[in-house]
Parts: sequence; structure tokens; C-alpha cells
Amino acid sequence: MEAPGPAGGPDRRRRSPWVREEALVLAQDQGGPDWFRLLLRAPRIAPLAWPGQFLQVAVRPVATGLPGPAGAPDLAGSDPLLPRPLSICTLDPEGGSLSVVYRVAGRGTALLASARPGERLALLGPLGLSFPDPGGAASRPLHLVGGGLGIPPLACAAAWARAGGRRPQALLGARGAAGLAGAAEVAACGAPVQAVTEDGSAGVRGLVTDVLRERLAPGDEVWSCGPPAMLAAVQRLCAAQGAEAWLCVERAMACGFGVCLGCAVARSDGGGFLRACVDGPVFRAGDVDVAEPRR
Amino acid sequence: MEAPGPAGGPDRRRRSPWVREEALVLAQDQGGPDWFRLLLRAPRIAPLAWPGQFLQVAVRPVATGLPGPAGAPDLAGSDPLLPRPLSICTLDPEGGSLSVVYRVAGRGTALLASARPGERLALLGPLGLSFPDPGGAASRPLHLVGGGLGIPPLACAAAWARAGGRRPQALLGARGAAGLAGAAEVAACGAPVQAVTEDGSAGVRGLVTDVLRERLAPGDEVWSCGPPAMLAAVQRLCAAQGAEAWLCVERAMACGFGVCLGCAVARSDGGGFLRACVDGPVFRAGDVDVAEPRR
Amino acid sequence: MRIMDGPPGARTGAAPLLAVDVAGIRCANPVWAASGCAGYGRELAAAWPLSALGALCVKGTSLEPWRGNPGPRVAETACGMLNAIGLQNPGVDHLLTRDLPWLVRQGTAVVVNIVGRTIEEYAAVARRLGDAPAGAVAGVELNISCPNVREGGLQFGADLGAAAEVTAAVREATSLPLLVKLSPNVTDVAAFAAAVERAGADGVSLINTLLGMRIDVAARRPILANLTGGLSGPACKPVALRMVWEVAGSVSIPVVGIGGIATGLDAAEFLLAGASAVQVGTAIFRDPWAPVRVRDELEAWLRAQGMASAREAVGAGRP
Amino acid sequence: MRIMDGPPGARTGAAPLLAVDVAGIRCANPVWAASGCAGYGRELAAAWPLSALGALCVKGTSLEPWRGNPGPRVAETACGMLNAIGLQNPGVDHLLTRDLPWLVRQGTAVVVNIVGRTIEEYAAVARRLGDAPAGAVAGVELNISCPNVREGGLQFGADLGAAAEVTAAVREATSLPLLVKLSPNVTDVAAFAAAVERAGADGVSLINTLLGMRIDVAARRPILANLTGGLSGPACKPVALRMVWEVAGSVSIPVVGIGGIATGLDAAEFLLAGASAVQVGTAIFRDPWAPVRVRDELEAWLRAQGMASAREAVGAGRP
Ligand SMILES: Cc1cc2nc3c(=O)[nH]c(=O)nc-3n(C[C@H](O)[C@H](O)[C@H](O)COP(=O)(O)OP(=O)(O)OC[C@H]3O[C@@H](n4cnc5c(N)ncnc54)[C@H](O)[C@@H]3O)c2cc1C
Ligand SMILES: Cc1cc2nc3c(=O)[nH]c(=O)nc-3n(C[C@H](O)[C@H](O)[C@H](O)COP(=O)(O)OP(=O)(O)OC[C@H]3O[C@@H](n4cnc5c(N)ncnc54)[C@H](O)[C@@H]3O)c2cc1C
Ligand SMILES: Cc1cc2nc3c(=O)[nH]c(=O)nc-3n(C[C@H](O)[C@H](O)[C@H](O)COP(=O)(O)O)c2cc1C
Ligand SMILES: Cc1cc2nc3c(=O)[nH]c(=O)nc-3n(C[C@H](O)[C@H](O)[C@H](O)COP(=O)(O)O)c2cc1C
Ligand code: FES
Ligand code: FES
Repeated sequence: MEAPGPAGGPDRRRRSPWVREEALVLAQDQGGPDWFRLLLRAPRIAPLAWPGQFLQVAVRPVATGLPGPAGAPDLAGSDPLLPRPLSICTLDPEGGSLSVVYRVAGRGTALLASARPGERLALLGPLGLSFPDPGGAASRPLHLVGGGLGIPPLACAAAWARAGGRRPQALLGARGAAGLAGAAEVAACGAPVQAVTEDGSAGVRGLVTDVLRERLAPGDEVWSCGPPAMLAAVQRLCAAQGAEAWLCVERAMACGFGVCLGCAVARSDGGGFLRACVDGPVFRAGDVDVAEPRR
Repeated sequence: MEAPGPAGGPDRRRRSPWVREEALVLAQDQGGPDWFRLLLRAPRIAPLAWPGQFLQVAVRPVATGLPGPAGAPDLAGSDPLLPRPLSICTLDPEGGSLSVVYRVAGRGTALLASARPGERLALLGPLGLSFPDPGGAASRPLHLVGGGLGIPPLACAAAWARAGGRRPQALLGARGAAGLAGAAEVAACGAPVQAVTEDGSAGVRGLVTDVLRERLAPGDEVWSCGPPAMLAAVQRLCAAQGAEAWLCVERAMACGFGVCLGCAVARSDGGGFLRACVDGPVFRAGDVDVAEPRR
Repeated sequence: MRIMDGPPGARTGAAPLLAVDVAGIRCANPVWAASGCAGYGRELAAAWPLSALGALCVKGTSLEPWRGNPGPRVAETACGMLNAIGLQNPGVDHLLTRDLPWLVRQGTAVVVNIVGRTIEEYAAVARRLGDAPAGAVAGVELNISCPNVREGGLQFGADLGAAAEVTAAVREATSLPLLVKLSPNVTDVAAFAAAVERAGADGVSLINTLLGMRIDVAARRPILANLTGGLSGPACKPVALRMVWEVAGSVSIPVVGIGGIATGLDAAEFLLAGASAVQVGTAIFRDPWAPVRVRDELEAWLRAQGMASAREAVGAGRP
Repeated sequence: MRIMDGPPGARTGAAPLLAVDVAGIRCANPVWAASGCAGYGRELAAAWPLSALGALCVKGTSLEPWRGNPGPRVAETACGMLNAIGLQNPGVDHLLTRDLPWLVRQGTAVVVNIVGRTIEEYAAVARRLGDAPAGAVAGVELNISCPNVREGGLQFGADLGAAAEVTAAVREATSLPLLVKLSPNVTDVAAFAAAVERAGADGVSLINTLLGMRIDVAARRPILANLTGGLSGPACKPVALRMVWEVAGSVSIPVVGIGGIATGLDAAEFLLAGASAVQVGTAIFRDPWAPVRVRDELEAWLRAQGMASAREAVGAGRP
């Protein structure tokens, strides 16, 4: 199956060949009460990657140098069984490194948080479709709208947009200041950041869509990533304003590269399901129903 | 159920209360192509332990300091599910440390081999019945007969015997010199070592029982640990010579403390099964049928 | 965490939150030790007071002593293990004269898991339990689901008629609360639950182990001397939970959930699915303190959920 | 390790060690990709040449396109996972016109896993496969064991009569080699194998997933939108191996072993138990190269054992 045909303009999202790489942990630090930054040397994957794409990360370090019994390559074991999908936050293709910023949501990410510099983590990537190529429309306003752990991918997205001659503006929301995971990276990547917090502990008090509503003009472009309710609100707002929106949609995944059909995202036209992992995770807002049915 | 009654003299084996302890890895080094020495600080367990007893060792380090999600204490996961039984090799009750010497036999021991100083391993122990108290018979010859990975427990056994006024002699066998895991520890614990190897690469060529046959006199005492075939040969020899033999018997285990009945050792009187973990692992030779039915 | 050391009553005062009544078995809390995973309690009592348990299900107990299977009897699998103990036990007389009096003094509810080769044997064991002092045996768990014996296991647990028949016979033989322990190795576990309910069971417990195998590729033969064994541990939890869900939705007697429970949240899943209590089995081998930990974690979860009692959680995950 | 890039024939010359014929399906090696875990091969072909596979079982294919279930469709469990995809697929016409021609060019044997709501639908899909160019479809795998659809799954796989009937109907509809994929969610899997053998199956493949569940304790409801799902991965391997052992000992048609295979030694266990080939499913999600790795590790094991061919290992673990 191929990516859905563009409905409203050319499809400027990029896909990459994916590879497996045992990436070296360069650094890991805790950025907030429940989130971490992990910097990885991944010289095979980093040059292939585009903002908006993600990695499948094995949460246990590769067991290298163990005196393993012959024929038992799977020393690390199969618990947790599946890798965890994490978006690329910052990207240094020339330097061959990249970072992810993640929340400790459960056991997998908790184990990941124990990875130490010098250890190696098995990655698969870069996976999925990127944000649309930002080039060739220098003057067109681009809003990067992120919520919670949807903020991190907007960092490399900002850098890409800047490199493409755009002047992206970031609107980043969270419950409170401590939840603005990746906001510093977004700013460092060249997008002026307006923080929006529900408790007012950073930036303005409210929801990102409150601020977006004031800023948005017809014809503007929006790249957004965050919880389903936020994406749905962005979708409605952009539709009402005649803005073009691209949404990065997260779903529970098994494979991450298109074979299991686990990551179903409902098509907005009622025509069944798309795969978040290869038909997205970045979708044109009009193509999908972002609200996950159950959670 | 209690330990089987003595059949041929008082039962001088010791049992200990067992505790759980997160032991600190002090050192780990590779002693041969497929075996390792692991030195642990275990100040709760070491003072309780007697030679011949064993530990249940969780092969993955305790995941300490992880930002775990509330209510999910089992971050390390359940693969491998079970701890691995390992005999105590050297013992320093006052210093609160002990060592184990183990062969990388499969995945569990391979993972254990990756434990690094500073990490903590969960132990349960000391488990099972010890060798018989060696005191009070200073002049009675005591032969320590070990084969392969049955050698390690004879180290602390030698020290105990020396402390009890005995002059233990060790006969340690392996296929070749590289397999004499723990032989150095036995010697360091005060028992003169005669190595016996099948290929003649260390000590005399042959089987330990060949040498034992020459040395053994009626009334002697033998403590032996090793593969089932060796134990059976020692058992026959001692019976024929009228020597008293104590055998340390290994069986695949689940719990290690007596509740699962997984570690069945056939009673020699046909009266069903004993448990290697609590009725042994050290048995009076006459009480059990050491040949494991299947492997 | 301080482990309680008084009788269950002492705790009931302090934490009525956890008290449950399951098919007439009154327990200080809904966390039990599973049969075959706690022996007769003596070894665990060295680590913590048995009164911390909701109930202790003793090893499957037969009329006469049973030898059990030759070894190897256990083998590890991915997140699980196989066992083929073969119901080794010293018989019901040994239980009545040696273990039960001691157990009663520990202050935990004792549930006797009973096995037999024939319906008559099952009934005879149940009848013998009538010789125990009143209150010493809190309930009977009729094990028709051991996959590791030729007779007296799945021969009853995988045949609807036989399951009903043996239940009715044991019902006749005892007035104690009667749980029937169901096998997961069947097409329709709810049908078995319904059959034993009709035959007089006061409750059902499930699951016993899933029949499985491992092969030693070097030796080129099955690892267990018995060839096959029963799979237990976290690996089987999803199957156990689904079966508890199915059964709880189709019978009106209480359900005791078993299978891979190792944490308080595992226990919570089973309660939400409709179990009135749970049993901790294989987790004990990994951590002898597991039942106490599960109980404490479950209690913490109930409090965090703002629930006034464990009963409130039972079935609360059902639509 | 260099992944071969010629057609299977190329390898057959180099390594006849691995070549097998399973129920009339000729394969370069006994390691297949399991249905639903490799899509239609396109994604994996980006990583390694599909000709490295013994065969590729495509996603369950129906007469018309099927939507599948709403999400969440997957959830992890201890050493396993649950899925409730609901057989989403674009239908047999799409397969015949779009995927099959491409697949044939990749040089791997294509086994079409077929599903239907009724016996007629199953037969119709099988009949439509007759429209494919000769040799394009190597075999049919009749899926009567999907636990995640109301119709067309266990309704056939858990009823002996229905299993035989649908097998006979598909047998009528196609002359291609016919495997029937059995469900583990039954009391007596060997009886199903015997029934479909009598009804004309050329082989059986097993297991499909074990029906399981997970509950989200915070949300207090099952994680999967479908409530229950199928358990796959290493957790289910002991059950799968036991069933393969039982079936291989009771039918005379070949058996394809499936369930939790992630290494060459896992594959060896299934061969020793009596499987003529194996399928790798869930392991692909963890490692897209898993089938190639399993093949290479199996080859290394066969050589280390001094075996002259994979066939020599088949059943060699049986007494
Ligand atoms: C394409 C994609 C990109 C992502 N990028 C990021 C990122 O950059 N930073 C970040 O913190 N998280 C990101 N996520 C979410 C992240 O994958 C999950 O938080 C993680 O898998 C949880 O794993 P766990 O083992 O810690 O928790 P689990 O114990 O598996 O689950 C904990 C909680 O997370 C939920 N969950 C599980 N899987 C997913 C999933 N795939 N998506 C959403 N929720 C899930 C579960 O429902 C559960 O409530 C991304 C997800 C996708 C699909
Ligand atoms: C009381 C006792 C004391 C022991 N002391 C030592 C010791 O001091 N040093 C040492 O090297 N080993 C010792 N062992 C053996 C050790 O426990 C096993 O080698 C270990 O459990 C293998 O685990 P694994 O995960 O590496 O291998 P697995 O993958 O589990 O198995 C690898 C091989 O080891 C065999 N095996 C598994 N469990 C046991 C067992 N309990 N006993 C014997 N073989 C087993 C398996 O059949 C298999 O062939 C002892 C065993 C017991 C019961
Ligand atoms: C070693 C062992 C012995 C068992 N013996 C019995 C038994 O005697 N009677 C019984 O009904 N169940 C027995 N079982 C089954 C357990 O009680 C329980 O139903 C099963 O193991 C699943 O729970 P778990 O995953 O928590 O262990 C035994 C299980 C194991 C592992
Ligand atoms: C996501 C997923 C989708 C599946 N889809 C199908 C299917 O369409 N048809 C089928 O016969 N089996 C299907 N299966 C079952 C597998 O083919 C296989 O029988 C099962 O997963 C056990 O093998 P494993 O443990 O190697 O995955 C599916 C399994 C998974 C995990
Ligand atoms: S996660 Fe497998 S298809 Fe998307
Ligand atoms: S290992 Fe459990 S009783 Fe011995």
C-alpha cells in the first residue's frame, strides 16, 4: 500500500529507507519530573532522517560482549517484547547524531531511562512520513503547535523550516512549566516559542488553541503534534480558518514499519483505516479522524 | 516436611534461616573459557551461611533508581523468570562477603556474566543443608572430591574442615586444565589439591575416582560434588570401601526453598522423592539415587 | 512496610478495605497463595506470617500419598515455566494430622486442594476433611485440571459430564465451601463453569496451567521427563484474564482469578475482570514475599482509586 | 552474513541442506513468514530479498475488502503481545492484481492465507486463486482460527464439523496444496487435525493465537477496543510446541509449526517435535530480519548436529 494521495495540494512529506543500527548512547539527562533527553550517535540513521519521522527503540541496551551460548542470540530476552516508537527531537545529519525526548509512561520508557552513556541501543529507523518539505514558500506563515510529548518532534521541524527559508513560530502547551518537554530544543532550533500552560506556570495561561485562534490566518500552514484532543481542536480550527494543517498522530504500535496493521488511524472519508507508522505519523489534517476511539 | 532422618550416624548438616538481600557486586572476573568468579558483598547472608549451601541468584541486576511508574515494581521484568541456584564458593562471614564460581551454561548465566561492580543482584539464601559439621574427628581422613562446576563449593568446605581441625585433601577433576573452575580457591582454602584431568593437561590423567580408589580407606569421609556420573561412581566406591560419603546433588529448580517440589531426587529406598533444595543439596550417599533419570 | 503478625481479625479492624467473602470463605484480603506453590505453608512461614494471606491453598491432596513424576520436573520458558510435578503429596491423613493443626495456628484460612484418580477417591478426600475440627478447613478446591497426571486431572477437567459428576459427588461429600478449579485447556471454559455451578459448586477458580512443552535441542528430546508440563507465570496471564472475564460474565457464583499474578496491578486486572479474589502461584518462586507484596500493592491501588473496598473493584472493568 | 539475492533455485544449489517440500509446497528452506506479520511482503523486501524465505504467508485475504477492527488493536504482554486487527485486508482481487504479480517477481513461494464469513466465501476466495498464473500461488492456508472476528474465525476453528466442512469446500474449490491453520483455543487440537486431514487437507499449520486479554487498570476497561485479542510471541511457544507435538504424532500429513519462534533453536525445537517447516510471526515486529536470522541459525544448528538435511531433523526429538 502506498501513502494516501494528496487531497488539497502536493504531498511534500518525505519517506526514507529504514535501517537497523546499534546506536551509542552519548548522553542522557532528566529534563523534568517525568521526562528525559537521550542523545544518540546513529551515523547510519541520522543522515537518512527527516523531521516528523520516528524511531523504534529497543528499551534494553544491546547485550554486547557477553559470553553467550552458541545459537542463543537473543540474550537480552523478549520482555519487553516490542520496541517503543519515539519521535526524533533534534537531528545532526552531518555529525551523525540525534536525540529523542520522552516521558516515562510505563515500564518500557522507565527501562530506557536507565540507559547509560557508552551503552548501545538497537534502533530501527527513520520510520514513517516526515512533515511536508517546508521549502519554496518563504513568506508563508508556519505555526508549530505542540502539546506535551508532542513538542519534541517540532525541534528538528523548526530547524528544517528555517533551513528552507521559513520563519516558523512555535506555540507549545502543557499542563504546567515542568511539562514543556523539548521546548528549549524548539527554541534552540530557531523558532520563537510562545509557551502556553493550563496552570499559567509558564507563558500564557490557557490552551495552545486559544492562542493559535488569534494568530491563524487563512492560507497559513500548521504542523502539530500532541494529544488527540489537541489535534482535533487544531484540525477544527484550521478547517474553519482555511489553513493547511499537518498532524503528527500517535498510536500504539507493534512493528512500526507497516506489516502488522496494529496502528490503525481512521480515514476521515469512512474508507477504513490508515497505518500511523507508514501512512503517517504525519497526516494531512483532512485525511484522518485523529480521535482515537478508545483511549 | 523435615530433612530425612540420619541412616548411619548423626546428621551433622546445618540449615540456616534464609533471607533476601540485594548484594553488591564487588568484582567479577573470567576464570576460564566459559566460567566466571563473582565476588559479592552480602552482609546479611554471609554470616548465616555454611559450606555446601547455595544461593538463588537473580541474573539481572536490580533496577535501582529508575523513575518507575507507581505500582509497577517489577521493572526488571520476568525474563528470565527464575533465579539460578549457585553454590557458595568462598565465604567471609566476618567481612560479609562471599563468592560464586559458575559456568556460562545458558542464557541466565550469560546475563549474570554481564553484572558489573557496583550493580546489585538480588539473592535468596543461604539455602539447603550444608556439608556435615567437620569438627570433632581431627584425625579422620576427609577427601574433597569435585568435578567441573562441582569444585567451587569445596573451597569454603575446605576452609571449614581446616577450622574444625581436619586436614582435608582435595581431588579435583575436569576434562582439561581450563575446566578446573575453583581449584585455586580450594587450594587457597587450605586443602592440598590433586588435579585430575581426562586429557592430562593438568595433574594426573584420568578420572577423580581412579585416584580416589587408591587413596580411600575404610572409615574415611568423602564430600563430593560434581556431575551425576561422577557422584554415582563416588557413591559406589565409598560403599565398597566402607567410607562415609556426602554428595552435593544438583537438580533443575524453581523455588529453591522447598515449596514447588520441582527438584526431585529419588530416595534410594524407593520411597519416593526428596527435594534437592531443602532435603539437600548435600545428601548422605546412601539415602539417594544420584543419577538423574533423564539428563 | 511492616508485615502484620496478629490473626486476620486484627487486620480486619485496621483494613476492612481488603476483607472479602468468597463463596463462603471469609478472608482478610483477596490475595491467596495458589495450590502447589506454597506447599503446606511451613517454608513461607519462615519468611512472613501466613496470616498475611487471604487464604492458603495447600498442595493437591489425595487419599493416599502420591509419588509424583520423575525429574526433570521443571523448565523455564519465556516469562513462564513448565512443571510436571505429578501431584506428589503425602496424602490427606498426613495433612489432617501433621500440617492442618499447625496451619490453623498460623491464623490463615486454609483451602484444601483435592485430587483423586476416580470420583470415589475425590469424594473420599472431601469426606475425610469432615474429620478436621470445625473451622480448620475454610474451603475445598476441587482440582480437576492438573495436566500432569494420567488419571484425575484433565480426564475430569476436559469433559463436561465428568466435571459435573465429580463436582456433584464432592458436593455430596462435604458441606464446606466448594470451589472447582478449572482447566484452561478447553474450548469453552464458561461451559465448564456453568456445568459445575449447576452441579453444586459455590465458586470456581481459574486457571490451572496451560499444557505446554520444551525440547532440549542438544539432547533432542523433551526437557521434562513427563514430556509435557503445565505453563504458569506471567506468560499465561492474558489467557487467564480472558477466561476469568468470560466466566465471570456467565455464572453467578464467585470467581477466583489465577495465572501469572506477580504485582498488585495484575491482581487489580483480575478483580476488574470480575474475580472476587486472586491466587499468587509461580511469582512465589521468584520472590517468596510476592503474596504479601501483591496484597500491599493492591491495597495501595484501591486507595489511589478511591475505592472503599476490594469488593468495589470486582467486575468494575466490565462494560 | 551476506543475504542471498538470487532466486530460491540459486540457493538450492548451494544449500540443499535446507530445502523442504511441505504438502506439495516446494521451499528453499523451512522458514516461512507467518500470515499477518509480513503484510504482502513489500515492507520487508526493503530490508532483505524475499527469496530468502521458504515461503511467505500473506495477510488473511477475503473475497471483498475487510475494514478490520477499531483501535487500539495491539497491546504488549509478558514476552508476548495481543492483537485484534480483525483481518483488515484489501480483498482477493487486490491481491491478484496488485500484490501477487509483484510477489512472484521476488522469487519466494507465496502461500495465500484465506478467510471468509461463510463456507461459500472461503470457497470463493480459493476459487479466485485459480485465476492466478500457474505457479504464482504455491499454496493455500485456510485460516479457521482467527480469534478476532465474529464470523469466519473460531466459529469454524472450534467446531469439528464446521472445520471439516469448510476444509472440504475449499478442497473442492482449489487444486493447490491446502494447509489448514488450526486454533489453539480448543480442547483437542489433534482431533481437529484429524478432521481436516480426512476432509482433504494436505497439511496443517498451527498455532494461531491464543485468545487473551489485558485490562487498563487506570481506565478500568480492556485495553483493546475489541476487548479480547490473540496472544502471540515467545509467551505462547510452549503451548504451540506441545500442540505441534500432539498433532504430528496423530496425523500423517505434514505440520507447519508456528508460535513464538524467534531463533534458530526455537525453529529446531519445532522440527524435532515433528514440524516440516516453521513460520516466524511476531518476532518480525521486534526484528524485521528475524526470518533470515532464524534460517541462518537453523542452518548452523543442523550443521553442528551433523545433519544432512532439514528433513532429518523433522520428528527427531520424538521417542
Ligand atoms: C510515532 C510515535 C512517536 C512517539 N514519539 C514520542 C516522543 O517523542 N516522546 C514520548 O514521550 N512519547 C512518544 N510516543 C509515545 C511512546 O511511544 C509511548 O509513551 C511509549 O511507547 C510507552 O511505552 P512504555 O513501555 O513506557 O509504557 P507502556 O507501559 O507500554 O504504556 C504506558 C502508557 O502509554 C500508552 N501507550 C503505549 N503505547 C503507546 C503509543 N505508541 N502511543 C501512545 N501511547 C502509548 C499506554 O496506553 C499506556 O497508557 C510516540 C508514539 C508514537 C506512535
Ligand atoms: C544447588 C545447586 C548448586 C549449583 N551450583 C553451581 C555452581 O556453583 N556453579 C555452576 O556453574 N553451576 C551451579 N549449578 C548449576 C546452575 O544452576 C545451572 O548451570 C544454571 O542454572 C544454568 O542456568 P542458565 O540460564 O545459564 O542455563 P539454562 O539455559 O537454564 O540451561 C542451560 C543448561 O543447564 C541445565 N540446567 C538448568 N538448570 C540446571 C540446574 N539447576 N542444575 C543443573 N543443570 C541445570 C539445563 O538443562 C541446560 O542444559 C548449581 C545447581 C544447583 C541446583
Ligand atoms: C510447581 C507447580 C505446582 C502446582 N501444583 C498444583 C496443585 O497441586 N494443584 C493445583 O490445583 N494447581 C497446581 N498448580 C497450578 C497453580 O496453582 C496455578 O493454578 C497455576 O500455576 C497458574 O498460576 P501462576 O501463574 O500464578 O503460577 C501448580 C503450579 C506449579 C507451577
Ligand atoms: C498482528 C498479527 C496479525 C495476524 N494476522 C493473521 C492473519 O491474517 N491470518 C492468520 O492466519 N494468522 C494471523 N496471525 C497469527 C500469526 O500468523 C501466527 O499464527 C501467530 O501470531 C503465532 O505466531 P508468532 O508467535 O510467531 O507470532 C496474526 C498475528 C499477529 C500478531
Ligand atoms: S505499527 Fe505495524 S503497521 Fe503500523
Ligand atoms: S526447587 Fe522448589 S522444592 Fe526444591
